[in-house]
Amino acid sequence: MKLTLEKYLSWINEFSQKVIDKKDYLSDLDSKIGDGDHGNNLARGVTAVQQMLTAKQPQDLTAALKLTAMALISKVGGAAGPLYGTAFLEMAKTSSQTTELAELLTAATAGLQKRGQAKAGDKTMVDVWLPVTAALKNADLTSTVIEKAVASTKPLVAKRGRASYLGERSIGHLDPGAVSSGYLFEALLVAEDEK
Amino acid sequence: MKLTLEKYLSWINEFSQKVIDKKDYLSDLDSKIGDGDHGNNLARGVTAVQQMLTAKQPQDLTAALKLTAMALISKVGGAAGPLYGTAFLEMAKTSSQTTELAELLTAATAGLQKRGQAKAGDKTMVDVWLPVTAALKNADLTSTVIEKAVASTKPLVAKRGRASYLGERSIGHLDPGAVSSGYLFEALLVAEDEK
Amino acid sequence: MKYGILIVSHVPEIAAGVPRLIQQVAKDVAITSAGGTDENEIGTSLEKIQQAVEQNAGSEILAFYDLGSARMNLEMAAELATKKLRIYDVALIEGAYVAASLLQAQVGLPAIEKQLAPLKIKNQE
Amino acid sequence: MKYGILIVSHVPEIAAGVPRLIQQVAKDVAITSAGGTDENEIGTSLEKIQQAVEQNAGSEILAFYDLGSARMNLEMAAELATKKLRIYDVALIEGAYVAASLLQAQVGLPAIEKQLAPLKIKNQE
Ligand SMILES: Nc1ncnc2c1ncn2[C@@H]1O[C@H](COP(=O)(O)OP(=O)(O)O)[C@@H](O)[C@H]1O
Ligand SMILES: Nc1ncnc2c1ncn2[C@@H]1O[C@H](COP(=O)(O)OP(=O)(O)O)[C@@H](O)[C@H]1O
Ligand SMILES: [Mg+2]
Ligand SMILES: [Mg+2]
Ligand SMILES: [Mg+2]
Ligand SMILES: [Mg+2]
Repeated sequence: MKLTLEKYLSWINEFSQKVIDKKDYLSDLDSKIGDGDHGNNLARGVTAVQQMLTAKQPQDLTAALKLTAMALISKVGGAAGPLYGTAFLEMAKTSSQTTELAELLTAATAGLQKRGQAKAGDKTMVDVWLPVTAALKNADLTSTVIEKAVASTKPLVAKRGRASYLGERSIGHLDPGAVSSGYLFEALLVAEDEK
Repeated sequence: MKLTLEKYLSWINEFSQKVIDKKDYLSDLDSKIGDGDHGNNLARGVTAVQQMLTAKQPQDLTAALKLTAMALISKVGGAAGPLYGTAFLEMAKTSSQTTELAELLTAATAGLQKRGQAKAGDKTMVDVWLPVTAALKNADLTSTVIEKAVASTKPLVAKRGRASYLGERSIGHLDPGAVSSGYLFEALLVAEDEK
Repeated sequence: MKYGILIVSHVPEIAAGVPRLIQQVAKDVAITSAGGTDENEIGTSLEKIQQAVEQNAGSEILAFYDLGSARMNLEMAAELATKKLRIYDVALIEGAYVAASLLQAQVGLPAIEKQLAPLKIKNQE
Repeated sequence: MKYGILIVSHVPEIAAGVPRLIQQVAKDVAITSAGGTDENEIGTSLEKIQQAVEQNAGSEILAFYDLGSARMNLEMAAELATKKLRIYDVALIEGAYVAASLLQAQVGLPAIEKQLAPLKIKNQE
């Protein structure tokens, strides 16, 4: 699947709406194994994204991705800022060579992992980005793939981020960043369906 | 030598005067290998001691030593507070059994070492208290003993207190707490001479 | 509440800031602090420490400090207090953060101390 | 001046307090800090970090931080900055204290890093 500016805008709008709707839930998840701000952080971020996109009216995909990255980096305030920000920035960079979504997400996930040093199974958003990217490569990304990836974080012991301080006590809780990343990719499926 | 209330008061007054006179010098020494406040800290301490002794007019040695300790503990603000404070507190405790100065100082030095965990050669005030106590036991405390002890800290590498962060760079500087302790024992010699 | 956390710093701002950081991940943990001298200069005050011990709702106190002279005043406070004080020679911010988040998660003291052990960077002989 | 020190904390008060503590033992060392989000909530701000890098009189920056997400923002700042940033995964207060006092004593970077090594308590794999 190729990503177009139009498709990207409906994707990011869908995601923004979802984050704002689920703000309290995301922060509640974060209060179990973190500092309880993930929903507020991301909501602040996507609100800034919306403002930027409306104000700047980017004319191509690369510009839109870059604006998204900048807004997230400067407004989120928590780990999710540099992480999501780096992911979108890598997509922006790659989008000048290819608009193949699987390629964009491969670059994004690599950037995410470089930024946060998390591996598969560390109970972070990476545990959603990795299988989603793999599924996209095989052109079989479905809601089930996403749900399974998000749910997979529940039994894990956190090895990165604030939750890692809890060691074993992080077991039995969903990772908030994995849940918000799940929303991101569900939004992608919705945007695809709209085509 | 037995310590009397009278002798103690002239000792502590002599010391207080000396500290106030040498305040800037002590802080200068501390600024070389520490945070530059030792003179100010101790001056604040001995001023409080003077006020306490004047206000409370202690009627025995134990009470006078205890007041001194309390004033130093509550007013110095730096490491010298709990250190000198503990030393005087141990002298106060011991003075209810004996007023033999060598015994008082043995208890004081032990308290100092318990509080600060410094050994001989760690470049702290302990390097003055230990040889002075030993000399007093042999009844041969002289200015030379004191001067030698103070000077001995110059070539040492600090192992305790703020100066210890400087490692080798602490070499070549007198330890400020050793210098102020030198003043304490010089003051003792002066007070003894007055008898 | 059994355990409370006490932060002792040479600087009033640090003593104000560390509780802000750790209370966020430990809403139900008693946290008090003492910073600076009586005149709010850089240093520590036995009296401020004693007040912070008393005001802490915990009946046993896990204490964290920045520099060695704060430790000495903490020890004096421990000797004078009726509550038990446990003084940890660990990185101040990072150690207090670990202790606070684990207390909040109702982890027991032995497990907390195990997790604090690698953060010990002070008072080594 | 070659080296400056940068303190990055999630809390504005900590970012204000640590420089107070270390400037006292390092009168001549350039020290700047960034703390909290743009709204002074708990978190970090890339913009504040970038400002603190620019305002620092050092041409090369030794950076210290409290929690992992501060490190990530520091890395982004490092990638965007013209100055070289060296990020140390050591105890924030204690590490910055060591670096500041050794810089003041004109100790070279290799010796400083050697003394920082035992204070490394973060980002271990
Ligand atoms: N080092 C890391 N690598 C990958 N993801 C991480 C890392 N640290 C944190 N995260 C993700 O960030 C989420 C928390 O985001 P957020 O609450 O905004 O940040 P903070 O922990 O700074 O408050 C976690 O649930 C996790 O998915
Ligand atoms: N652990 C210790 N044991 C013995 N003496 C110490 C110790 N730490 C510091 N000192 C003494 O205290 C002196 C510094 O006192 P001061 O400047 O008042 O304290 P601070 O270092 O807190 O500013 C040092 O010169 C040294 O003699
Ligand atoms: Mg969070
Ligand atoms: Mg946060
Ligand atoms: Mg000093
Ligand atoms: Mg001091």
